[in-house]
Amino acid sequence: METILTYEAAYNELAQIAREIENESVSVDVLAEKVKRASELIVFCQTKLKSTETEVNKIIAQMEGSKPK
Amino acid sequence: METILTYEAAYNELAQIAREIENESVSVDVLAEKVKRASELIVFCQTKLKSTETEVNKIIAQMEGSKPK
Amino acid sequence: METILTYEAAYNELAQIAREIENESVSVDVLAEKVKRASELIVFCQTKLKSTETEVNKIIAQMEGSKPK
Amino acid sequence: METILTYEAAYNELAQIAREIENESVSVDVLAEKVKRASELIVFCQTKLKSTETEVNKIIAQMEGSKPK
Amino acid sequence: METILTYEAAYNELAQIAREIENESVSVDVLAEKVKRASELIVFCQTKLKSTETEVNKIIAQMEGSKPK
Amino acid sequence: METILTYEAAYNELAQIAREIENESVSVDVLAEKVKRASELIVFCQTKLKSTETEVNKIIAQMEGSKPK
Amino acid sequence: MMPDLNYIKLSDLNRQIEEIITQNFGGRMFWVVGDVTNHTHKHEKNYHYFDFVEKDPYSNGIIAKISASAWGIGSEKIYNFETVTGQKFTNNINVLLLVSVQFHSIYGFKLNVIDIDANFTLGVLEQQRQATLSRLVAENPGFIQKAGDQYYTKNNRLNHKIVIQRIALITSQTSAGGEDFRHTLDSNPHGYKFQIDDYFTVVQGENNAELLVAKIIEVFNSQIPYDAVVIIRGGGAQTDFLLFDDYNVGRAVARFPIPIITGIGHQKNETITDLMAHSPTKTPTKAAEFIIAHNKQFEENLLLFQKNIVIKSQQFFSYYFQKLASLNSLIVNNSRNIIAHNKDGLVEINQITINTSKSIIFNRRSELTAMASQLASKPKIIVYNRLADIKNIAENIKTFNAQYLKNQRSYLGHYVSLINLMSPKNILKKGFAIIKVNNEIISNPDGIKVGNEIDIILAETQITSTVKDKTTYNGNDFNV
Repeated sequence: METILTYEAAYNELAQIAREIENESVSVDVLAEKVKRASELIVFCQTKLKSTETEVNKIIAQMEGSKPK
Repeated sequence: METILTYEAAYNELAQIAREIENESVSVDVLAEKVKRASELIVFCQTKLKSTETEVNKIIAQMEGSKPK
Repeated sequence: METILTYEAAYNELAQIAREIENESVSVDVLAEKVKRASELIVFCQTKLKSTETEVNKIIAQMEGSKPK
Repeated sequence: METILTYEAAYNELAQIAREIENESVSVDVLAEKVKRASELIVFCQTKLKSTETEVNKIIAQMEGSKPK
Repeated sequence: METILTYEAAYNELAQIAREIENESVSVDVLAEKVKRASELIVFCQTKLKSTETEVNKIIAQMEGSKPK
Repeated sequence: METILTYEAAYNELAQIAREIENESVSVDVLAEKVKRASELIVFCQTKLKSTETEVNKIIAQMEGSKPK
Repeated sequence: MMPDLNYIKLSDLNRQIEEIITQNFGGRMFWVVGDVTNHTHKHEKNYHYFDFVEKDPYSNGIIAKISASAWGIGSEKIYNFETVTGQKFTNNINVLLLVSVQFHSIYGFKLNVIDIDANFTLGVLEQQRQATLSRLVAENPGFIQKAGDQYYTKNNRLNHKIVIQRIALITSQTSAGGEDFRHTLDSNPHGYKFQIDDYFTVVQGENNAELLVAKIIEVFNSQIPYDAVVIIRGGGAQTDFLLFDDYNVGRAVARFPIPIITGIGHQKNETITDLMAHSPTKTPTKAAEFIIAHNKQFEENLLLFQKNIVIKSQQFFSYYFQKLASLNSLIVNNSRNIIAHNKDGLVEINQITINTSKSIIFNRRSELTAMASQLASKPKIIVYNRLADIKNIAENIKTFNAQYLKNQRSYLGHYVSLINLMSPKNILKKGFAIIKVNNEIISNPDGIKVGNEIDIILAETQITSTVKDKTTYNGNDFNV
């Protein structure tokens, strides 16, 4: 279950987005999308940190549904 | 027209027009037309930036609002 | 005549006449004719320039009016 | 005679006569005749100049009148 | 005789006679005759010159009279 | 005899006699004869010279009299 | 109360014990070898209290134990020992002590330290510990290496998961340490949730090493992807930790594939287990705090990303708005420049056309005027010169005539002189005479003979005479 989105994967993706925004290599066209994704990843990690396994599973199920890929 | 235009493309076209006008390589015959196009592109870019900003601010507000403290 | 004349072409012809007159390489026999042509071209260019200026100023005014601050 | 004479041609002939007289290479037998011709040419050139001037001044007056400031 | 005589020819003949007398290449037998001829030529040349002068002066006077100033 | 004699011929004959007398190849008897001839020639030449001078002076006087000043 | 029983008071017994001890040990001192455990040092009084023990060299089991203390001279000796050897007087050192035996009615038996042999530096415990460590390194090169004072094991070379949330806890069921650990985790102020699986075992008594190893293996066999394994042992005497110096425990910890965090609960020593584990901490609470801090670090990184993204996004917009604005003003200004330049250009061309046209006409007129005045003056000069020429020639003719006639006259004059000179009339005037014979002028005397009649003609006179004589005359009188 965590294999789909681990803390590590979330962290790396987040770091990548932060770097891109930092480097101004994100175009205006996708900025909102990138920030949205970052926000989801942060919320995911924080929620997961502070939730029991059951709660986490629920969140992941929701996120998987809405994740843009 | 703007529907299929990206910010990136609009900005590049705008920068190209600005360069041409700066180099005075635009003839008086087409100057008005170029300025008109530039004006449209600026409006487009501003609108796009504004909407992106609003969207991003909304995401950020949500992010900060939902931040567990 | 002016209908198919571009500002560019008119200006170039004008500059050519001005050069000839400046070099005094215009004979008295055609001087009046050249000055007449120059006068027509100047009027044409001024008119064209004026209309371009008006148009450009209108666009710029609109641009500044609609500028989001 | 003057109708088909250009200023340029008249001036050149005049200059030629003036040169000959200056060099005293004109015989006394034709001196009067040459001076007569020169006199006619001078009158022709002056007339032509005068008319050109009038015409040019008229055009210039129009030009200055219409000059945008 | 003088009607077909040019100033130029008269002057040359006169100069020739003067030279001959100077060189003493004229015999005493024809001296009087030569001097007579010289006298006639002098009168001819002077007359011709005088008339040319009058004519030239007239032309010049006309020219200056009509000169636009 | 003198009527057909020219100054030129007389002078030449005189010169011839003078040369002969100077050469002293002339006998006293011939000498007397030659001297007699020479005397006649001299008188002729002097007369001719005188008359020519008179004539020439007359022409010159006329020339100067009629000279336009 | 059992009044008829023969008893004595404890104080009497203690006095008798004291008498015997004093009799046997009073004033005597002994050099004794043993290990120090449970050592405490009261700094303010400079008292050392500890248990002096002897261990079986093979089993590591304790075979003798007595309380001991040092103060006064003894403490000074210990201080000297520490200074000389650089070895702190502490647990697990094997020492040679000079002691006296004391018995106190209240405090009981005790050894009083009088001196310590500084040459006997390392305790046997430490020797054993070192031996165990050496053996671990020697026998398990695949997952234990030593570099300097550091031990590198498979376990401590692992990276912690970025978040430690699922934990296998190895502890004793009754351990206060386990409770401390759990409590600390559960009451973390950040709201982090943990999932802790208990693996109970006996974590004291050095003979229970095999049980601990079995638990570690059980964790491995569970196949559960734990983020970390925590080994906790709280409370108890120092001797209770010998279990964690066990070879097999150290080996199992060193090779374990999940990072092991220890919180063995001692303050003064580091066990072999600690050395082999990933993250040794001093206490169960510290172990829990370590995990919380680790997760907190992660969350802080997340918040840092968030902060950077927020700040950068805002900068991003102001930067882009600025870029747009600068393009905008560039276009506006330069458009105006283009128009202004063209206007200037037209004005300039206009000026050139106006001024230069006029100057062309002016120049042409000046040329014409110059030529006209040249024409007005030059012909007069020509005529004047010609007239002068003519006059000159006339003068010449007059002059040459006069000269000519004068010359002719002078040529004639020359001949007049010559003829006069040669005229016979003039010759006779000079005294010469002409001889005539038969009325013929004779210049040759051969024809004249003596007796002939001759006429002598002089300048003014004629004489007729007869020849009387005839001689030759040399004529030398007139030679010049």
